[in-house]
Amino acid sequence: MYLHCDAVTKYFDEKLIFKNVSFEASTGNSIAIIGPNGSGKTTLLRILCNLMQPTEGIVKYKHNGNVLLKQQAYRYFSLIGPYLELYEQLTARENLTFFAKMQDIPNYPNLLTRLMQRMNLSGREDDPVKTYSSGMKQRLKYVFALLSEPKILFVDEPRANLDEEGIDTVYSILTEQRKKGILIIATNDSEDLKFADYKVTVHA
Amino acid sequence: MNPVYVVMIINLIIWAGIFGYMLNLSKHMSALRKKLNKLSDNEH
Amino acid sequence: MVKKIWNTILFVWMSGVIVGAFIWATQQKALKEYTRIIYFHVPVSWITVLAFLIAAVYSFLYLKKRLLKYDAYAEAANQLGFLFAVLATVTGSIWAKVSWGTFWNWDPRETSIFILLLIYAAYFALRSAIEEQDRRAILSSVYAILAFVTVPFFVFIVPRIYFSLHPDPVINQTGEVNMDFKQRVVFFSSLITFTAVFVWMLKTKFEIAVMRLRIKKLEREK
Amino acid sequence: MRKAWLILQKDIQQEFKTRFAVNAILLFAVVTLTAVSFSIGTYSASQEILAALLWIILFFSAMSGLSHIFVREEETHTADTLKLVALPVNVFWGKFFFNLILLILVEIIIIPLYFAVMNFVVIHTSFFILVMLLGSLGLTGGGTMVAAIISKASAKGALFTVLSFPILLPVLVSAISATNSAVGNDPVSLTGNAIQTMIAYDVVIITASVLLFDFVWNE
Repeated sequence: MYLHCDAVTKYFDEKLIFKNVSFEASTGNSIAIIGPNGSGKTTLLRILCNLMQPTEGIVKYKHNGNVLLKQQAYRYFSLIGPYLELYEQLTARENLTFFAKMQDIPNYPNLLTRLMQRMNLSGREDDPVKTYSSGMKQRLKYVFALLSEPKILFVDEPRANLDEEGIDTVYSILTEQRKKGILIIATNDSEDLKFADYKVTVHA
Repeated sequence: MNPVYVVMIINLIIWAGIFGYMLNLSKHMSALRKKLNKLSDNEH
Repeated sequence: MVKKIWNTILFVWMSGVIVGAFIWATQQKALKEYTRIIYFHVPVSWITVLAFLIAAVYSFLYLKKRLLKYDAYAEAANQLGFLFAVLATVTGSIWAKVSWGTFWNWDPRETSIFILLLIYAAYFALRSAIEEQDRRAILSSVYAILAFVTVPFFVFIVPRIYFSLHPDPVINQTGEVNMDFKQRVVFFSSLITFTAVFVWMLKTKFEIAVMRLRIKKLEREK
Repeated sequence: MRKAWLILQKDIQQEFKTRFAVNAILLFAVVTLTAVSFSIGTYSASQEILAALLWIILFFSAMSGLSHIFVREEETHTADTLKLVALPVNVFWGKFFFNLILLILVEIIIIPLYFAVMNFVVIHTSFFILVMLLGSLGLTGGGTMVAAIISKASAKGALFTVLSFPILLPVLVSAISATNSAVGNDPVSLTGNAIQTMIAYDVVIITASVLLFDFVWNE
């Protein structure tokens, strides 16, 4: 797996968010996107995930040497971020079953149980997401993201809303992801930066 | 009312509409041109 | 210089059409003096449709090429279209009052122009409700195209369902046969004049749009 | 298409928990029906007027409920999550069928009520059902697409009706004239035309929506 971000520039109308952000990453790499608040870390992540168009520049994905089209690329990555919510009225199981089926994940019930256990959420599968605390929601987002066993994992603020124990689990996940795929985190936390091979700074 | 006046009124409305609009446009345009000149002057 | 010559020609031509319409052209028996309205009212209505078409084309181009310029062009065409639609509606309404007795009676063509007015108004309402310009450009382009594909249906339904009071069928029952030579000359020259005036206005609007975009670009480079 | 079915299932599941859209659209339909019924009162309106009123009630009910499906995704910030797992075309079909089911459900409840309260008599029943079906397809097709557009704008509610009306007018007008034939008011020749127009409209609006949806969803 290979990700190439070439001279990406984003404007919101006349306001420059960032200019000429370039980097590349292949399996085994991890990258931290850093920058002060409001510098556009989240915007960059959204552009990398095809959720938003850059004003200039391109984002390219390659798998086994082939360039992936937009409609293929989304199978290979997952995103965890504060703006990415699950369906509040549905239970965790309903949510995850829906997403698993949408992504054609074989054998998802097993995977689901395992991930729920790992994120310390077992027993809460059949509660609606709206009854979860914010920390639990964050952990549930990890379950959602890992369900598709992504080649690239994008994480916006890995530690958001988590307690000590949660952070430990998340760190172990990040370590694993870094070994078997590409890990990209947006953060300002020096602790998180340990997971990064190198840093990309965004600023206007 | 004499029909020819009706026709004239209609004609007048059309041309007044078009010219009024164009007048407004040209005013707008000169304002923009001024602004553009000022901006490109600042460049150098 | 070339522009000045063109403007002079256009002006002379325009005056010629007006004079021709009032003095030279013969009157239709059924319509008497009101024949003359056709030379002004019909071209204005035609331009309403033309502007709508141009706007749809530029909207399509925007979605293809993603250049903000095209979106600005589509907006400009729609603004002019709205102006001409208002002119056509007002003049048509006066005509309707003096010849049929009411300002408005949902005659097929009145219905069509009214729908175009609605679409134009909806288009601007949509634009004003979206802040970010890329998003505004995409959504309003999609809306313009969506409206464009539904408009032809009125050509089929409306005339079949409602009875028309409009004199065009009276004049054009078998094509343009019922217009005599003088009328035809004036009518088509007028059509050409109005189209030329429209093109000129559109070009000016485009120029303004390009200038606006350049100002924005310069401002953001600072 | 299987994915579209999954999205439809998900939306129905979600709808079952809150019943927001169903309640909104159904209550709206009942309220308008009551208002119409009261205002006509003991006067007997002609079947022609009743046919038009029926479609006006259905149109405004649709306007009150059909946008919910996209507005909800945007407002709960789940649209991005859905974008990460689904192709636009599947999203469109899922939402389209949800709205279609919603509208038909409302029709099943409102139309018998309308017959009962308004003294509305349909002579050609199967023809009437065909008209309702074609009309609903058109309303849903255009309505779903406009809903997708307005879910990304501000002042969503007011905008939805304003934007939908000119686009839905052809199908509305043909549906009214076809319903007129169904109550035995119009010569048969007119019937064919209205039905043809509706079929053509449904095909065109749904095709255009499928082609354009990509731009709106992944804007």
